[in-house]
Amino acid sequence: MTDWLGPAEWTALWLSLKVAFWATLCSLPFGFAAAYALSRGQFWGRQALNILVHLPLVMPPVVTGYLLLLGFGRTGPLGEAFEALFGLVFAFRWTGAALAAAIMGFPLMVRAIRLSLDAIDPGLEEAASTLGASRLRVLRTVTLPLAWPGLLAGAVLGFAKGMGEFGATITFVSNIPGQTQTLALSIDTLLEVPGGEPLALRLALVSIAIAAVALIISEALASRARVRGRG
Amino acid sequence: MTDWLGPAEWTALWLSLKVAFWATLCSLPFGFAAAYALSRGQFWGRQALNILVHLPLVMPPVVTGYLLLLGFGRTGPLGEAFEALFGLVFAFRWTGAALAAAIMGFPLMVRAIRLSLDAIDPGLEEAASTLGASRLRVLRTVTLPLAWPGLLAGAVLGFAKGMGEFGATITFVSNIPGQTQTLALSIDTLLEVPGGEPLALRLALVSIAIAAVALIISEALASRARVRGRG
Amino acid sequence: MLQIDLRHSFPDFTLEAAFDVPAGITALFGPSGSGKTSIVRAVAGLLQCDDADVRLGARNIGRLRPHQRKIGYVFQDARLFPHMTVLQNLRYGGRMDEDQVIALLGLDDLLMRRPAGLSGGEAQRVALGRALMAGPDVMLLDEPLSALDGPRKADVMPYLEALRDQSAIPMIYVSHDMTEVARLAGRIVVLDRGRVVVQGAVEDVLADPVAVPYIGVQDAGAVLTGRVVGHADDGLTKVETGIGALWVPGVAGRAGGPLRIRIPAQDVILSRSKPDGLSALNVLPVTIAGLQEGRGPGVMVALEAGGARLLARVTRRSALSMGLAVGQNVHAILKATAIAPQDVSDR
Amino acid sequence: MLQIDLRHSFPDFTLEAAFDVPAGITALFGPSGSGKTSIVRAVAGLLQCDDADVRLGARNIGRLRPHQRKIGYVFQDARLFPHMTVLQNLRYGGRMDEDQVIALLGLDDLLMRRPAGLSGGEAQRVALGRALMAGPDVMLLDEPLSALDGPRKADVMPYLEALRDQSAIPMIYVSHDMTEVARLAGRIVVLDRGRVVVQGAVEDVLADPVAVPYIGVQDAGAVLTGRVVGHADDGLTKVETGIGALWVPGVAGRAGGPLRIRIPAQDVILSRSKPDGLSALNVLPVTIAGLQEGRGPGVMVALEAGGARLLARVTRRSALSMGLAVGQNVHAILKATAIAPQDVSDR
Amino acid sequence: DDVTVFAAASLRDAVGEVTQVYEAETGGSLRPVFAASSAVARQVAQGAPADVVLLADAEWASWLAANAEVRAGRVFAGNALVLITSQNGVLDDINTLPDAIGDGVLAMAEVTSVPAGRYGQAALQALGLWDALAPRAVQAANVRAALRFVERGEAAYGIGYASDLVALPKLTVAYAFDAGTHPAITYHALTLTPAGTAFVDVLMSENGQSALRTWGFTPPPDMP
Ligand SMILES: Nc1ncnc2c1ncn2[C@@H]1O[C@H](COP(=O)(O)OP(=O)(O)OP(=O)(O)O)[C@@H](O)[C@H]1O
Ligand SMILES: Nc1ncnc2c1ncn2[C@@H]1O[C@H](COP(=O)(O)OP(=O)(O)OP(=O)(O)O)[C@@H](O)[C@H]1O
Ligand code: MOO
Ligand SMILES: [Mg+2]
Ligand SMILES: [Mg+2]
Repeated sequence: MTDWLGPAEWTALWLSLKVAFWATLCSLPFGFAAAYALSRGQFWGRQALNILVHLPLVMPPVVTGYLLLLGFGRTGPLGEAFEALFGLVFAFRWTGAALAAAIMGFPLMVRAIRLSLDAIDPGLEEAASTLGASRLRVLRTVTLPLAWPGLLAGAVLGFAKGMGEFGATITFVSNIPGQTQTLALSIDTLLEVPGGEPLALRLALVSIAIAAVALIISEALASRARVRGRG
Repeated sequence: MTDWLGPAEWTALWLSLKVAFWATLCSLPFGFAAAYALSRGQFWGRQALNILVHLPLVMPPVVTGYLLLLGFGRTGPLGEAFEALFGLVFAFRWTGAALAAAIMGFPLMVRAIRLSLDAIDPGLEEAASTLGASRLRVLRTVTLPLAWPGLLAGAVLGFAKGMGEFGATITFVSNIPGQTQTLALSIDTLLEVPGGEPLALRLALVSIAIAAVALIISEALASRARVRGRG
Repeated sequence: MLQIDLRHSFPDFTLEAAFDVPAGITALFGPSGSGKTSIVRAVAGLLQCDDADVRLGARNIGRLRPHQRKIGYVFQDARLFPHMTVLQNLRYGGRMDEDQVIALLGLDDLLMRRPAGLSGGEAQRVALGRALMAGPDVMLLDEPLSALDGPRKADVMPYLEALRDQSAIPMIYVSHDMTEVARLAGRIVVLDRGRVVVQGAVEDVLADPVAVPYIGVQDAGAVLTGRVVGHADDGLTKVETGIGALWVPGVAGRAGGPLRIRIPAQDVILSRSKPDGLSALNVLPVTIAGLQEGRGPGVMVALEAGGARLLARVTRRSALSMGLAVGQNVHAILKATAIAPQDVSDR
Repeated sequence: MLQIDLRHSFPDFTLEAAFDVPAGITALFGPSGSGKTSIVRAVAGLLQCDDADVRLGARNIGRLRPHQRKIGYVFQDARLFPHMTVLQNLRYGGRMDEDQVIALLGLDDLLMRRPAGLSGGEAQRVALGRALMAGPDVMLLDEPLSALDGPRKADVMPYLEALRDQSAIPMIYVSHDMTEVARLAGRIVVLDRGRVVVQGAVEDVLADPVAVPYIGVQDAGAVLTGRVVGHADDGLTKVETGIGALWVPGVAGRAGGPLRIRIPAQDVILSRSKPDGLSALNVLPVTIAGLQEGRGPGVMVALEAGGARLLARVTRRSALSMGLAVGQNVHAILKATAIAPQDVSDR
Repeated sequence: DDVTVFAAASLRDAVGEVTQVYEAETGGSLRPVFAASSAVARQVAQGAPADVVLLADAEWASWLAANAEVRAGRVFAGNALVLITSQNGVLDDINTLPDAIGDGVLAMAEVTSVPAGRYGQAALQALGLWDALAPRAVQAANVRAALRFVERGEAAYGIGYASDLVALPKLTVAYAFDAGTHPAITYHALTLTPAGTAFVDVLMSENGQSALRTWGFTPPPDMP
């Protein structure tokens, strides 16, 4: 197995996992918030938010990457703000790859969570509020756990997208080995050079195996939740 | 407005709409079938289907495009079969762009439909069967209409992805003006030349406007369905 | 005629029941968890039994798919299709006797409404109509009224009676409510822990002191069949029953028509001598056919006259002080107003 | 003391109701669609009224958010949180008197179960416990028993009585079932089309022939309060009421303890002379205080003795033949066994 | 102390070999980063941590020179433009190309954005063949993708670099375009830091240039 992939590929694999994991984890709260606002909110600008959330899906990934570069690059306004406030740099770091993956997976995640939220019986939220739970507590203790199937589906989609994201990532943070060169980027560059296909397909198989494991785990969690919910 | 975009861009816009529309329309039945099998089926290989459906999300788009080329190219086995059986050629045609868009949007569509299917009360399907409806009729008259929110969400995601798809499309059917050069490909090409940014962003705005219209229509349809369902 | 013979094991429950359902309504009665719904689901094909023999006339439908069984099933929750109008729901299974069913169930004003806008009683009537319009060979009704409160229940009941009187197919009616059972059913099958413990004609089972433990002291009471003699001006109807003539609160039946009256055991007062100057209109001479002590302070007294039976529940103290004994002649006193309209039905 | 004054317009319904709810249970009674649920939702803050003045002691809670109102709400459907165990559900709003509530409602064996595995009656008891453990200042119960069938209803009822007897907060109890109302409530507010039409103590309203049209002929009947004199060996209990001593089927109350008995009007027989040799144990001399004819074949007779009131429903024919008139002395006959246990409660 | 080289993806194999040379000669270590020329140029302009940038395109080279603090720039290699085929053998007369393609297609890189596509279009225009071939041209995202169409038999002919054939033994040259028919094919090294200078020195050295030759590149026009 160690022979099967070179050290650079092992590094890329590890990096992909890290990027997809953090992208999923960090975007889940925002994904939930956006889905909640879209499902429950009646505020003006709901449509605007809806459109904003879907943008990364509609635009070619390179455009998203380009806009990320303009906004979150070292000299971009948001990039400077994050560096000044949190000491967090995205440009040409794995954090930037995670940001790109998170943004690209965001519409998928929000849709999935929203379908679950729309299916929750509002009567349960009413019941919680009569029991003295503030809106925030209702959200945390009733809405959130009941949206679990959607959160799980959203996380799987986000993670899978994180494993596969290429266009926005390479445009935003380039293809730096050990730093931003994820499996998807390795695969893609291999396909750009003559004779790179065999290794590229081997790496693709590795991605698929990882995604398969994630899917199987998520299905098991979801069916356990269903069984528990029933009795 | 006619000055704002050149004739090549108008062509690309029209082509994008055609590609995204047909990709969505033709993949919906398959998306529903896959979602139904995943939601209801207990067959062996359910996990395998699940993984297969998610593949286009996990792999870099170029890999998907490459595999499409291998399978559906003029000399690929599926490409030859389709040409022989239906006279349908994908290689270097807009039909191939639509195929690529459909495949890339498939996982998004299936997830959305499946969440809706999982939420349907099986009691209604039982009731229909006691009324003499065969499994197929139950599917058509009860399951399908009740999965409407998911179908709508799936269609929107598929359409949006169709508008934005780049990597698999260019790898499979390349960039032929008037034939396979969608908005996303035009935008990408423009970003590859120094100074192409202004026109690229103008085209991106057009994509966004179209997606916004699609979103607003789908939200209106969904909320009408909800109101009807309530009374 | 529907012949049922089922055997099925759940992890901690075993169903083993065989009984026949002739044309008309057969009630399935029994405590919660005794297997009523399981039987009905098995007959409909929704529960795959380990061993199921379900014969409808000459056909064995026990292995068919649900949609091939021609069975009308009314669920406890109406299960209307939310995306269709009432009319579309009604027509889903077929358009058999469409106009009659709509008239029978009083659905005219609802046809264009959506299920979400219906009250519980309306929804249940639509579900009934939907099952009927499919033209089933058997009807299965699983607590069709139990989600409705009193007034709404009273709305639906006449439709069920009309249905029973106008169709000639076997129907199984699951209920916890003896008033419903006595009013609607001709036969009753009592279940306990997955097995049939008593079955027979409603008149026989309900008047049988032996069946009382399964049916419950409060629900015990004979069912009398009779014939309308005539209606008086003051709103009372005279009914000739096996046990004697009774005055009951006015009912719709035409003179000569059949009628059933349930007389709850606890509403019957016994008197040794013929009482006088009472507000109770019905005083019947009867003979004591049996006495059965229960666990509580009551004694169940089986009464007989003209071949018909009546049950009375009296306190043990009264039984002692009156010296009640089998063979004794006494008078049974029944208030006309205590015979609730829902305990009288015109068949 | 809870003081309610609400005004709200729906597209085709207007609510305009003001009434007070003292400590103890106040029943909200009225036909379907009369606004009961709307009132309860408004008090809980779930319905934003056009104009809502809800005072709880000195606090005006009418403009607070629902979670700030300290209100316990038991919904018709239990609305348990499906992702929590019973214990987690119970503790959701607080842990006030945890052990007592669990014991009171008999929840010990359920604590680790999930709501999906509970029967309807169990679920409703958990919902009740959950509301109680939040330590509310007011309880709102919206048809808490109507989804349950008879036997399951009987399971939950004693818990509600115990609750009423052991806490001193105002409670609103919505129900269509007069048996429940008479057994549980001290006061009753009758609604019709969004307005209060009758209100008062349950004893007064139910014994008032004027209220009969709103309550329904079948549900009419006086509520007597009395005191347990003692229990006899044969399972009967002697109760001293304003109208005289009554024998009722054995109840749990200790000697000297208070008791309420509902006597449905249709279960009372009148006799001009004192009857003899009857199986009915309770024969009470009473005076006719009023006569009211209804639309059907019945006449409602108000009876009085020792300052207490009773209602009897007799046929018009009997009223004529007996020559019933106001001021006349007659005997009221009540069967001990006809007094259903659910109509007797120890308070 | 790593030296970071941002390079066009088409240089991957060659730069890999130069890296070995560099590490052997200087003892330092080198980190190559490959992406499309456009992405490389933009990222470096946005502050990507590059010591040297290797671009396959004169236009992006001059754009970057104008948009970043470039210390020095020079051409380090050239290439030859060729017509490539997998089965059709040598084409004696380039004017028969339209007939040879027939109703098949000619695979190229994108003619507006990818240098190889631009050179190919210029060469065909110079030969007077572009108008006839434009409708048959399919434009891939890069040279490698164009040649994949040829490899798979999807396209009868493709236009690419001589260097591409080194790793693709199944493909053969059908015709070599004259260098005069298109702008000079030049590869540009832009130095951003002193550390980068050392790499460019190695790149221009005898060993560096021979590594580039191994992978099919020609010496820069100003070198013999
Ligand atoms: N799918 C199942 N899996 C396991 N046990 C089951 C299943 N369905 C029913 N049972 C068991 O079978 C028994 C009978 O259930 P059933 O629903 O038939 O009762 P019932 O008589 O209809 O009760 P109720 O009056 O409460 O409706 C119950 O003890 C239940 O636990
Ligand atoms: N959200 C609403 N929008 C419009 N009308 C409403 C709304 N909620 C209640 N109503 C109307 O208010 C009236 C009273 O309804 P409510 O639910 O309070 O009745 P109820 O007395 O609780 O009836 P039930 O006994 O059937 O529960 C009904 O006519 C109903 O149509
Ligand atoms: O075409 Mo994509 O969707 O690069 O990631
Ligand atoms: Mg059942
Ligand atoms: Mg209500």
